[in-house]
Amino acid sequence: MTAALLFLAPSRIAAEYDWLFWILVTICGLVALAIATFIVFSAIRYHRRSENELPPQIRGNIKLELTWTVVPLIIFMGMFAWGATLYFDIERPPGDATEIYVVAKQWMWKLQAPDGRREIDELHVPVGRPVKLIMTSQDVIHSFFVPAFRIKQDVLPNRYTTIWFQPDKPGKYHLFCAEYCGMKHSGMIGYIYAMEPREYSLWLAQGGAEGSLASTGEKLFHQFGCANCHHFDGHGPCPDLKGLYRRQVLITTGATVVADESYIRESIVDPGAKIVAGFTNYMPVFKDRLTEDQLVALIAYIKAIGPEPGTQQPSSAGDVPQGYGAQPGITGPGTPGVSGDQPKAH
Amino acid sequence: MTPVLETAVAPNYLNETHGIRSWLLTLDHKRIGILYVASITVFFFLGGLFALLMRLELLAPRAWLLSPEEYNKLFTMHGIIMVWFFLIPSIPNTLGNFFIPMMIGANDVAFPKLNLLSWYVFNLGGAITVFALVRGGVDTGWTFYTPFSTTYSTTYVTAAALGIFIAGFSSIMTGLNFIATIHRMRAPGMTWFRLPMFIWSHYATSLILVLATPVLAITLLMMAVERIFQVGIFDPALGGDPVLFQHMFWFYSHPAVYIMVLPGMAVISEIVPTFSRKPLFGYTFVALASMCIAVIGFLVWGHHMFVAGLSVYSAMGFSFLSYLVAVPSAIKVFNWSATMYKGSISWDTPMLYAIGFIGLFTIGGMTGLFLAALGVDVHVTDTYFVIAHFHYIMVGGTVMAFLGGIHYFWPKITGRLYPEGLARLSALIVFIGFNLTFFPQFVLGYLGMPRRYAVYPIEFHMLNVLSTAGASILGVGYVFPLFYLVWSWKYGKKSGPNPWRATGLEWTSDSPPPKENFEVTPVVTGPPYDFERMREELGLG
Amino acid sequence: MAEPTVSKRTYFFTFLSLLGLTLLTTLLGFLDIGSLNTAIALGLATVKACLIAAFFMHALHESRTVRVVMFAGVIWLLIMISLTVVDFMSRSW
Amino acid sequence: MAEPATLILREQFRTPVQQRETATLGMWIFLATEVMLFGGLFLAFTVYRMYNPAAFIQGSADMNIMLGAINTAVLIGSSFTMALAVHSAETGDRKLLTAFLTSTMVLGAVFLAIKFTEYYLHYLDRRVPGPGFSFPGPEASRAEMFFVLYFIMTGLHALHMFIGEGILFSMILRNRAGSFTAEYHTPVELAGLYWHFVDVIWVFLFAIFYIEGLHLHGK
Repeated sequence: MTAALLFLAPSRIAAEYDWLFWILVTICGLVALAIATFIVFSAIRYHRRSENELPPQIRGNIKLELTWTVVPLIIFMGMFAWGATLYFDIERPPGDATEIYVVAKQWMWKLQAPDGRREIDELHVPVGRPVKLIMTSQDVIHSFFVPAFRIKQDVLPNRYTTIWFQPDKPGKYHLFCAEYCGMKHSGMIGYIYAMEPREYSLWLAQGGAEGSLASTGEKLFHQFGCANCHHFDGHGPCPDLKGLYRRQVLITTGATVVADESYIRESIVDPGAKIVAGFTNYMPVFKDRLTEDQLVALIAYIKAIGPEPGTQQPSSAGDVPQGYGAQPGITGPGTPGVSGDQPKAH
Repeated sequence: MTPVLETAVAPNYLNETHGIRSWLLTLDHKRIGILYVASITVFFFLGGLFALLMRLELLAPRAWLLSPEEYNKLFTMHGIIMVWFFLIPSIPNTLGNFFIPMMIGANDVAFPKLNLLSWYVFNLGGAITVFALVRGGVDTGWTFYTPFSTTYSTTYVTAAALGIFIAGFSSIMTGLNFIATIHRMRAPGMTWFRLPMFIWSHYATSLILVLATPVLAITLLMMAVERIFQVGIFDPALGGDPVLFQHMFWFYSHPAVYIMVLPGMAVISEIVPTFSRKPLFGYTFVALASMCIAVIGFLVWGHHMFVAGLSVYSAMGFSFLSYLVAVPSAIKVFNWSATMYKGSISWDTPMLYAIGFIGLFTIGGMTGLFLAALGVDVHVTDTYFVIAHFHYIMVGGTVMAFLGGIHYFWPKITGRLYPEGLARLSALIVFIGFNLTFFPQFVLGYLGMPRRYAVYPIEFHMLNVLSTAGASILGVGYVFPLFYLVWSWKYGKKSGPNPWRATGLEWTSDSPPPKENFEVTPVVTGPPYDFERMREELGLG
Repeated sequence: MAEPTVSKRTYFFTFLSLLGLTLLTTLLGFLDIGSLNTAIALGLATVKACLIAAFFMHALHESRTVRVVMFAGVIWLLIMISLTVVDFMSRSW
Repeated sequence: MAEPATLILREQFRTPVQQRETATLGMWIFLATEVMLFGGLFLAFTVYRMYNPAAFIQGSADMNIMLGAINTAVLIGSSFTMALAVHSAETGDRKLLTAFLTSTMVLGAVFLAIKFTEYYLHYLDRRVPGPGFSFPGPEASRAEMFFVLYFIMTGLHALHMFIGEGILFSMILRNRAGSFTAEYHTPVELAGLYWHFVDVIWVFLFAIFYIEGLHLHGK
């Protein structure tokens, strides 16, 4: 494990990361070594030989000062640019990534695939495909950290943050919580299993069925009466949700917001926060009536409502074409699906 | 009148008045400095004890000595006590208090009563924090991140925050006092560019103290209000934003890093010239570098939040500014090194600590470059890499500088010399123990061991054992000076006013100095670090 | 020190201006002019603060050092607010 | 008249001018720290105001502008009398000094009385954040943040007013004991600086809490 981590980067990002990291180690190591050598050399070479010594009184040298101001600055700017480029790569998921919804709570990770598969503290993914994690927390701040892929992202309550990775080598990789979250913080550990596609389909076949995330969401959409107002013909009293995801929405204050996961979530739990221009808010507040898991399902459903009702929304679920909505949902071996969750006492 | 008789009866700040009252009610900046030494020594060993217990627990991957709850409380209390009750006051309130007035030729700070009040307020804050500890401890981490601290933790968060809040006022008083002192109390002829570097660095430190500490105070106050009344400020369940808390917290706590390290740089900038017998190389650049650190240091707090949900563009800005603040630190390192070049270098203990400081601070600073690079930070932040990084700055930097400074100024403070051989030995032990403790942690962090883990996967075991072994050596290295310094206060060799042949005004006064510091107000006519004046004294005239 | 720093007359006019500005702030507040409301309220508050500082607090007669301290306080406040707000504004970009 | 006995030159200073300038500088540095202390709250206000503009404007419309405006006038008046107090100190007129300090204290007390009346009215309207909080309209849940910040910020300001009253009282006592002369009255000046600063903070609190929602009145 240790050796694998150091020398065998299991993803493209990790390989690029290691390049930058070890170049930084080399540059900084050489400079540190040079400084240390210079100091030790001076300390020995110019060691005081008699109490009466008075060395030449040199007070400075402008050229030297400018050199060691400007040269580090240039090197630093290079580091900054390279680091920022890598960061953009880490932060911006490719459009065709499989979306996994992550709900963190003290002290476990709940991960759900679009086809409804639920896992706890474990995630099985096929190699060679990008995976995007859409994460939220039910309680305090957590942080999703997979050292092998060199990714980390804090998971916040009341908001969605995202991170992505694409395993290129099969293996079992540690998943840690990296933001201190209370008593069993160090127990909030899991594994990412990256599998060859063939093994992955075998593994998929073992699990039991459960509806897809979007179909669960659809049930909730009717169960909570959302469909009574949100019509898909554009004539209802409330905004039409067709093709809403990723669209620019004009709100009453005159500003526009992008209808991403966080906006949809906010509009469900606290409908009055950003009202679509031209509408009056009649919607009840769902703040304490939906669990994070139910919210995730609803959002998956709303995202799945394409421009025409009933069609699948292509961009968000792009990488599971054959299975989306139709294929029976599957639970990973040995991980019972969780439905709902325990109420959290404050 | 024989010299012996003169030194035996010369009235000084220590023997002029006697008794507990004369100490507890003193307005003399030198005595207040010593009161602070006593306080922070207690807190240092308390915080160190917590660290030792943590290292012991981490000797095995599973919980064998402490439960996870106990471990969580230990790292929290270690952080709180070391940051606010040792590092921040460590050098400014002890050596700074003692020597700022002496170095600028004043006979006290601008506001002596405020100075004494600051010590009492500091101890009150410390007492409340220790009370929180005795009653059951705190488990939020020293960063008090919401909503864990406001809603979920069931420990003594409010009491600990109150202790820190109160200690913050002590910081503000000290910073205010130093700024007023440095502006208004300088001796005739002591212009800004004749000030020793010690003063410049402390001036920069004080700026940060007064401008950053109030923000910590209000942040903790808001957190406490939220916790006590359960109204929403930062908790998202109540309509708040926890990232706002992090912004406010790091607006203070990042500059606070410079509060801790700038005074260390102050001490090193005195020791290196004295023991190289050469003026500080590039004086103006080092002075301006201190000011740049103080100002730019306020613009970089976001680099603690690169994975915390900060916007990508904001992160880019903070990363860029973080690289800018690295430049002045680099300038300082280069100038200290250049000062040694072609000097007449003695290997006395303070110089050994200074050399150690430069080396360790360089490593600490350079690993900071890793953390400032956005993409690199993602993997190593919140891991042991960060722990190692800031311990190289705080322990390898500030604590080394503090020990170096205590040894350097010991003859002036007490009039006695410490035992040189023993001191060199313990400097060596500290250096070895330190590196053995913290270098493996860089590797641990790169391998992905998250911080604040009470138990950890087995693959991290070997490096943790190494680190714990180092910690036990480090502990010994810290206990040594405590004993021999106390011993030498009474039994050490008499030092005379200027045992190191240093140049500052403080060395022109007796050791220990008289209560009013100088018999007559000194008049300054030349630049600092003027070793030429010594030519005659050295018999080279 | 026989000569007072600021004359009674100046104090009185400052006082009147402050009262006038308060009245103006309040009256303008009743107009519905969108986000200009906030801008005007804060702008007039800044003018009032400057008047108080300049005349009541003798800022105009203070040394350069003191003026630097004043500006430092304000500038640092602006740094804190602006850099934080930039994060919140650019999150949805 | 000058009485040399009352001009105390503390031992760390070389000249009275140095002593006075140092004290003034110290006070201004303290005020800069106060700017940052309130600054944290202004930052929180800015961020949440940005998040929930409608709720904050409606919250502001809920304020009693009459009491707020009167209170602002009262506080400006107290600053005026405070400035006159410093003036009397500079001219060495002890009687006037006591008179002006007293009127400043009275105006300060009037301000606090009005402020606490407002708090009481908020309490009757159930605007105190917590379980009993209520606010008409759909913005209720977000308006609570407005009131949380309102109570913390005006509360911290009121605390500063109480401290200011204490300082003024001690100034009156010291003046009656004859401590101040035309040559030495630094404490009065410093108390004045503090008092004016608290006034400046209020000017901004007035703008952000009372003015923003005024245009909703009568709608």
